Amino acid sequence: MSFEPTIVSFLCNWCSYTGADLAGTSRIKYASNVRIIRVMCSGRIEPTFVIKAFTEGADGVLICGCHPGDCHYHEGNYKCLRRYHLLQKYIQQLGIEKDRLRLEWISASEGKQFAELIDDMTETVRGLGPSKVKEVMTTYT
Amino acid sequence: MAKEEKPKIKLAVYWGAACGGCCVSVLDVHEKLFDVVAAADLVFWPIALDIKYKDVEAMPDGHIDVTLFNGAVRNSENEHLAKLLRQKTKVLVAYGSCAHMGGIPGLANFTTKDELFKRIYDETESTVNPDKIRPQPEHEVPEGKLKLPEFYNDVRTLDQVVDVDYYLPGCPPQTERLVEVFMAIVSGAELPPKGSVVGALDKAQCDECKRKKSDNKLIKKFYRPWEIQDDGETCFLEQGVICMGPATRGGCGVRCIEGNAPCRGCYGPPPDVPDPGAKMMSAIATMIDADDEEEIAKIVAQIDDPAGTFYRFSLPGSMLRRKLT
Amino acid sequence: MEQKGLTGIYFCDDFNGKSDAIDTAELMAYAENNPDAAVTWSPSRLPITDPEAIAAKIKEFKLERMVIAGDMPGMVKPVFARAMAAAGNDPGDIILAGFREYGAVSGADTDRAKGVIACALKGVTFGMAAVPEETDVNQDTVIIGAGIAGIQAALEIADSGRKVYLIEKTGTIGGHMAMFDKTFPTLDCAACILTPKMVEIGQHPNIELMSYCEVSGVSGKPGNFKVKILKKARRVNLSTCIGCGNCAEKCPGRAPSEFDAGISTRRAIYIPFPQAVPNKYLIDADSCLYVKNGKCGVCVKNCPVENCINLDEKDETVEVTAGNIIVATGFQVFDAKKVERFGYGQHANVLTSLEFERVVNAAGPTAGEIYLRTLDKKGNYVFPKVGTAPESVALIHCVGSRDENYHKYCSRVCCMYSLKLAHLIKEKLPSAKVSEYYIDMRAFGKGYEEFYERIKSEGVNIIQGRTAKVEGNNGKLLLRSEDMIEDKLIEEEVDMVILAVGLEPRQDAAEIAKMLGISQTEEGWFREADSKFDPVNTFSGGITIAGVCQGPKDIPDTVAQGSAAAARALQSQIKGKIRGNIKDIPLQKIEARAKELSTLEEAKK
Amino acid sequence: MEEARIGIYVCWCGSNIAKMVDVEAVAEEMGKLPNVVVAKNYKYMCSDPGQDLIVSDIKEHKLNRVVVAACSPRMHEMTFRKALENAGINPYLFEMANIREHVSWVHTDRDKATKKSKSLITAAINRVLYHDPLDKRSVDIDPATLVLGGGIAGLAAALEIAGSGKQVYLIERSGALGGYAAEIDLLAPYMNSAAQVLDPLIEQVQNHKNIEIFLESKVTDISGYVGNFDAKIEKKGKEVEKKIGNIVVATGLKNFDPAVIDRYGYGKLPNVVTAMEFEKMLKIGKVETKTGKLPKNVAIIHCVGSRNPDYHEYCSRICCMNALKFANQARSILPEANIFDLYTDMRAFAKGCEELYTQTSRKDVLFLKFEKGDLPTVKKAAAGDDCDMVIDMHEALSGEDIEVPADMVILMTGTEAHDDAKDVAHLVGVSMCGNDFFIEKHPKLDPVATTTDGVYIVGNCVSPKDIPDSVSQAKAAAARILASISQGSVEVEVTTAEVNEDICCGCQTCIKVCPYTAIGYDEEKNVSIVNEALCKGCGTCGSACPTGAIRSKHFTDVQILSQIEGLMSLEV
Amino acid sequence: MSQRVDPNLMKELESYGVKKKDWNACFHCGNCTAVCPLTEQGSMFPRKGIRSMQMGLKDKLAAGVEPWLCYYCGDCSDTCPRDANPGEMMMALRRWLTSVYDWTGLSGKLYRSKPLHLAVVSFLFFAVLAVFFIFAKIPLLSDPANVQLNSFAPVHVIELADHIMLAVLSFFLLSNMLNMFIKVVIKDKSVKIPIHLYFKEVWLAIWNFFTQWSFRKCEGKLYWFAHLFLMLSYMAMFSLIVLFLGWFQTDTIHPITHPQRWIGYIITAGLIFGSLYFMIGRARKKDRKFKFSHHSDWIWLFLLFMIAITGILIHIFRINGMAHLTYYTYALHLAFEVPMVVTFVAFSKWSHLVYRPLAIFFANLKKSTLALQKNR
Repeated sequence: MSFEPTIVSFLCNWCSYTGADLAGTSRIKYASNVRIIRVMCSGRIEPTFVIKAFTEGADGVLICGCHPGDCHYHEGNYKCLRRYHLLQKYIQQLGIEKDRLRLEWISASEGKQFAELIDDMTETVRGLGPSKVKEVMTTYT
Repeated sequence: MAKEEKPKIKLAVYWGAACGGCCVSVLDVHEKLFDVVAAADLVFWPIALDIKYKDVEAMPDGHIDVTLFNGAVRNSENEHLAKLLRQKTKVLVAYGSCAHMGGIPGLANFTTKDELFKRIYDETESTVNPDKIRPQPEHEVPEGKLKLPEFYNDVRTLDQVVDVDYYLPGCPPQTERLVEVFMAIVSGAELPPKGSVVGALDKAQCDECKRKKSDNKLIKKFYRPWEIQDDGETCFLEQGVICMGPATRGGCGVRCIEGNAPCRGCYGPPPDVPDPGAKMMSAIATMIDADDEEEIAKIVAQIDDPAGTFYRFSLPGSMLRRKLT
Repeated sequence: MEQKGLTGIYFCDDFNGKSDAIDTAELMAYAENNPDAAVTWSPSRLPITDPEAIAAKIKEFKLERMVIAGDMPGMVKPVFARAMAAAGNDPGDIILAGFREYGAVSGADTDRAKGVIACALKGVTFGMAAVPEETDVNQDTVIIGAGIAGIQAALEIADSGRKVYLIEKTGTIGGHMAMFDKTFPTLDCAACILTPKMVEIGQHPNIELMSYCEVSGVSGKPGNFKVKILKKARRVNLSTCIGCGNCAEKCPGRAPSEFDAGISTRRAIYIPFPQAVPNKYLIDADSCLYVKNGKCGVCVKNCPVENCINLDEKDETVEVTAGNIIVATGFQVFDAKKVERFGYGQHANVLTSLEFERVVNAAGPTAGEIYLRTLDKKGNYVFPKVGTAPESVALIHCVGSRDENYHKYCSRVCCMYSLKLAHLIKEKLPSAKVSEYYIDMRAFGKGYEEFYERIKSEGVNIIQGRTAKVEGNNGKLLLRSEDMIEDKLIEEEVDMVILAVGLEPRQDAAEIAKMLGISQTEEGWFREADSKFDPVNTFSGGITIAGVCQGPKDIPDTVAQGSAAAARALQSQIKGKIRGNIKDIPLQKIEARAKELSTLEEAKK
Repeated sequence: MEEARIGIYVCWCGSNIAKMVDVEAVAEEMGKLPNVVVAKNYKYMCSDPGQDLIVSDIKEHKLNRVVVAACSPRMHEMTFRKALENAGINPYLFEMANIREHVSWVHTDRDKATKKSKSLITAAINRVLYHDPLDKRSVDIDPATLVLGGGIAGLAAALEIAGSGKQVYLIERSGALGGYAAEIDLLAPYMNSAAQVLDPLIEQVQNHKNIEIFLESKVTDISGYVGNFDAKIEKKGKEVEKKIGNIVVATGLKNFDPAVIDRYGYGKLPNVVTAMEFEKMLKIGKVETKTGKLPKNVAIIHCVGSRNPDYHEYCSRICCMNALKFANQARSILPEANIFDLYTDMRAFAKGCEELYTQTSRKDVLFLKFEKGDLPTVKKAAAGDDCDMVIDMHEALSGEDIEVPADMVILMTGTEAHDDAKDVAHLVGVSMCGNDFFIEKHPKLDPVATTTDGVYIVGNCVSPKDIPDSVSQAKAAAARILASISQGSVEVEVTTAEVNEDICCGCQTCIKVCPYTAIGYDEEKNVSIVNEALCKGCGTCGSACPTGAIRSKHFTDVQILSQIEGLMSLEV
Repeated sequence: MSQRVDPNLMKELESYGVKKKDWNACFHCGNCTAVCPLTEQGSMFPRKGIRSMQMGLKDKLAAGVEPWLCYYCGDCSDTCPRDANPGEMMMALRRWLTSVYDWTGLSGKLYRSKPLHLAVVSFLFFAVLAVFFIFAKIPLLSDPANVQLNSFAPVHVIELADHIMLAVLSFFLLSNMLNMFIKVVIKDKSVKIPIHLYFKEVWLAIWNFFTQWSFRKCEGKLYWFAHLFLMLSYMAMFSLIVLFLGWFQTDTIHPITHPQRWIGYIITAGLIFGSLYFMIGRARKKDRKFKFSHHSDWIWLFLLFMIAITGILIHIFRINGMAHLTYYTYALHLAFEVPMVVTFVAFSKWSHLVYRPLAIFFANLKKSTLALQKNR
């Protein structure tokens, strides 16, 4: 059996979660590897959550927010974008491949794009193989 | 005298993977040492007293009232002593940043034992080791088996090895804080719940910091401290210098900042923060004054070493406690 | 009146000869018999082109005040201003008696026109004199049309704790805005900002959403209307339908999807679009095989809920009472087939802008990919699931607008939405050649001009010159334009042409106007009471109009009007009183009130 | 905290979920988790019997937390919360797992879908453990409203609100009401008399028992929050304090000063006049040159100060129609004159305006187009020429360089924000865009509200607009205010942020992070304070807080972290 | 140097039939130019012409040939969004241009004054009749079988008169053409036409003249046919009368197979068909291009029609030996012919017969020159 990655995904309520719902109501099929967590705004997503997901064994983490300029709260997604860039740099320093963490903008009408994104990310992460984070962090040598 | 009636408590101090500064900080109590000695018997302190490990092993379990364990756990000796002292001690205190979060030695978790050895035993400019000889944990000599402590791949915090009762943070902890804590224990006051951080405040550094602060925390460019003429008055962050103050417990008396150096975070995170550096990373990133992706990337690039910056004293104690290999 | 000096009245328009117009002769006779008018003139007696001659006449009759009466008397006011000044009078003493301004546009309004004259001669404004009586007001509101204007108005009123009946003709609320991909100039996605509002409507305890319903009759008076509502047979039980969609999966009936502007097909039992509110299915009788032939019933078999689908359901009529009615019926787009030379309907890839909105919409039939339309086996135009992207696209402005042959008015939104579409094409197909052909670039709103500049800088070829024709040419489309700025003739071959169709009043606008007793402009838009200071009120008390049904406008302006209409209703509801119909006030009453006001005015001085 | 007793309900949604997810197995397995007291599956959880099931279980099993695994919470979260409320427990002790839109409808492998459902539900259980009961809150609204600006928008807003019997304080800095509309004679496109409509309006306002007018006054300070503002009004040196619930900002615009554009010769050539100056000439019926002659050639130049990056990049929206009005009026008052209209794009977009454009051109008005950025130049005519000035321009529609004779040049000056717009913005707490216009809460769907609740911006202080659009906006703001004051109170967001003052160190990182200015700083305590009346609950501040002192209610760190743990607990 | 805008030109143009409601309606959308099948890169009309009219760019207008390139199909007017009637404006511009080329100023007077034109026509009409009345001798003993037309109007006399008229009118026409050449080509400093191109292009011009090939691009083949047939018939008639009158006007009645007979019939048919087609069109006013008629249009069509009718009558009377009627009709025939030729050929509508091919010739010359320059 091929490796099935687990991807934890943080979605903002107004655009991305709605977009994921639209994929559902439109019955667009995509990989079942994603686990969605809803937050009100991508501005709520902080590095701790992402790190937590990795240490709990996630093979990939996906953050989705409204497109720039579309934020329901005006600018939360920009805050998210800033954190994402710093976080990327940090996780790479610790040897986590950059493709394991992704930030994408998904609008409420982009159900199909969401599905494609999940498929794409699942394949990318599958290609990277299982994440060693949980194992390394819990085993002392 | 009532004081005399009270039995002296038994105190131990141990030095793990650390610089020794913590032990010095204990000595820094100066004349207060007399008060300490008046109240406590030092039963184990390798730096000051000649008491053998065997002596400790010989103590009954729970014999020692308080152990101040400083330094991280780096090798088998540290681990052995941590476990031994735990067994013999009623209240085990992780003393100083290294025992608390891993401290500066913890930065070794960015690399591996093999890489370290390679550098130390092969590559440093002063090294001549053509045979690439490595320290051997065990060596047979006519006198018998010689043992060296085994060097571990990971640097660990004390609580990653044994159960810890209290944490007293700082690099080193402020001596006044130590005295306060010690006196509290001696006086028999009700102790805080197990696992608490003692000798530090719940509030972060900014609470004590006297620099002028405003809400104007928008950063267009990050400066290393030497890149900027500090005005000595304004909040470091507002000048673009990364200061760990807001994400670091107070209690040290904002000594670094008073000395016009930004806080590096040795006192560890405030309560309820699951990961010490992540919060500060989040805060710092939020302050970046740009919405354009490219510009953001450019500003972020000015932070050369985020992990080293935000986890300088706390890498082993953080969620991503070491580099993947 | 003596101390005020003599007043002359000038009739600058002569409506005689136009059918259904006000009888100018009758009005002039009325003025001549009015003791306040010292002299009555018209162009036949005194030409309007010579200010000096008018000045001489003013002097001759020792006039101190002039009333200019007519359809739009302001047009000639300056000539009188000059004449008055030349005659040594104060040009401020010119009073306009504009019939159109007060809604007197046809022979039926002659009495109102007389009222306007009477007030002007007294030196008071019609609006002050013609104040209808106030009556008690029912706290409920009926809103007709649940596009963004209706939604906005409904939420405003419902949020104040009052009941709203929101009546929507189609199966879902959202109107045209729900069909759009992005909105100019901020480019935020329409669904992202609209669907939360729609959900709010669906869940609001004070809003009774009546989708798939039509107003069939209105009676009663301001403050207490009785509104008859036709509940069209939905054939699916709104309260038990769980929106699972099993019914539609096997449904054999097909019809063009209204929501996709006809570029895709839907089943006979359908949900207008995935985010529809209410998110429940309905059966379109025209395409349902059971309704047509009496047999099928596949949907009933597949429905997991018992008795949810009732194929034999009949229309029914209910009646509600309301104190206020807000009309927000919106618009329809111009039928591009009327402009034959653009080849719409003849060439697969000549699309209307509304169709293209659906193409470029991520939730549309192509999932937001821009493909060329092809022919399917049955010879219908279809968008393939996977197809070829156009290499060049041309957008043609002012289709059906600013044209004496179709609609004279400007549709206000086409310039901007065309720029937006150009941007979306460039975004999705960066290498595509995109041209826009326009007459005047009307980028007037906040951030619009900046948006225009941005689109220009994105490499869209923006050409001033209306395209004259589009012809098929070996599968491509050849269009011909004059680039007036570059002074050259453009014969461009493109893969796709998008026609920026204008907005026009809905087909049933006249019917609604008649039912509600409100008037329409020549073009068919609903007429507001005062074009400037009361853009949402009508001459009928308790009835307000909002959004595009009053005239073309963009989303923010529509939203503002939706709220403004709500304000009118709220004001009366909070006060508990509402003004009646202006049109019902008898002339004598207006005359008397004008006299009273002018006496008061005198007394004040 | 009392021991958690959780009820789990897995919905079939007919076959929608059940077809792809083994709901029975899921319910059974979930029932084994700690703290779970009841675990059931049912055909339609959202149906009345489904909800009744939850209610009776809560009562019977003393449940204090509920998880429903069904469709998207966007669909039915409200439904189930209501059910909890009916059963007598706090509606926020509830969590939904979306196993329809995010599982059964999008996946094809039943085993995987079932497994994913389990982890989503486990996550929900983990999360709900840390849910706190939250209460709906509202703040009282003071029924009085402050209207800043006595122009047409301010008047309209004041009348609309006062008309319902509510108190309005109308502040006007000048000595008279009416603003720019009072200086205008006729209004495009229907050429009705401004005064004839405005005067009665002003009279109504002046005589309205519910409107208190402050002329030659200004507001010096505003504090408080929605429903409860305190305003300090300075009237001729005296200060008055008023309590108000809402604020309408209708401070309007000012006209662009064309003297800065050298090429138009304003201030140097006597017969170059601004639109407002020409308006005055029309009003008194004397359209004459400075030497008292009737001009034979009248030229109107559009876009003066607008659509030009050197001055203002934006379009001033109203000048085109004003220019057409002038052309008409000039034709009427000067039947013999040549009238030239120098424009860039004719923006006749509003109702009746294209028609006015047609009508105007029918009156022998010659329209000449110059291109954006290629402006005409006005200069004195040579001695002996039969006109006073000539305008050099490149006429874009003919491609010719031409000169236009003129005896009078009317500059259609654009509009711009008041110099003190910044002060006003600061006073009421609204933001400004680059052009010093105020920023609306949402440019599309909320064009009159601002990010500060209770503060509305209308008319030309938001962006240039004509009278009907200004009036619509004023009334829109009035609607919002009327709705809230007729309720007496306004509900505020439940899931707001809150500051733990024992932790907050006063670093003030959070303050600028908030788009709603909901966070303030208490200097005495050295802590940040969240004004929950303003907070919308986005949670961005919680993430930005470096000390963890800010908690985003219902989206706390611990809730999300344990949700993550739950999500991953079934993974190997 | 920039030109001064002059709105007064419009007043002048209005007297040539431009309607105020047309010229000031145009808001420059460019539709007319783009819809016109005859416009091409470098020769764009009607919009630019209208612009020059509105702005009063007299010199530019006078130097332009575009109005002549238009055959007035009416597409532009039909599709004009402001109902500005660009086609009609082109028509009026052609009238104005005719008067611009005409240095005598007569043309302008005829165009601008219907009474004057009618007066001139009437004067010439009666003058011709008077000449016949005074000088013509009606053969007393007329033989019904042998109508002696050549005795009544001796061929050589008529021919002489023809030649005199030809010389005089040719002088005017040629000088006007030269005037046009100067205005269009010489004064246009932007294009320097190499001499050899004149020879090259002239053939195309002649081809165009006889076929009106470019006209075929316009819609309405019947319109093209009527126009061409009328023109060719007229040209044939013209050459017969001026060059071969001796052959054409014989007292011998040739058999029907004789070319003189059938050529005459074809010509007459062309004239009748053409003038009727246009007259009916103008009377019905249904077609866009016939909606508005200038007095010159009507006078010209009427004269042409009468010439053809009287021509037929002469023939009928002559064959039937009705001598008197033949003579009177002949006089009438000339009385219609002379004013037509005198007022229209050099000074009014009919001069477009030369101006249009010349304009096409000039336009092509410029085009070829530009092409040459570009290639270089």
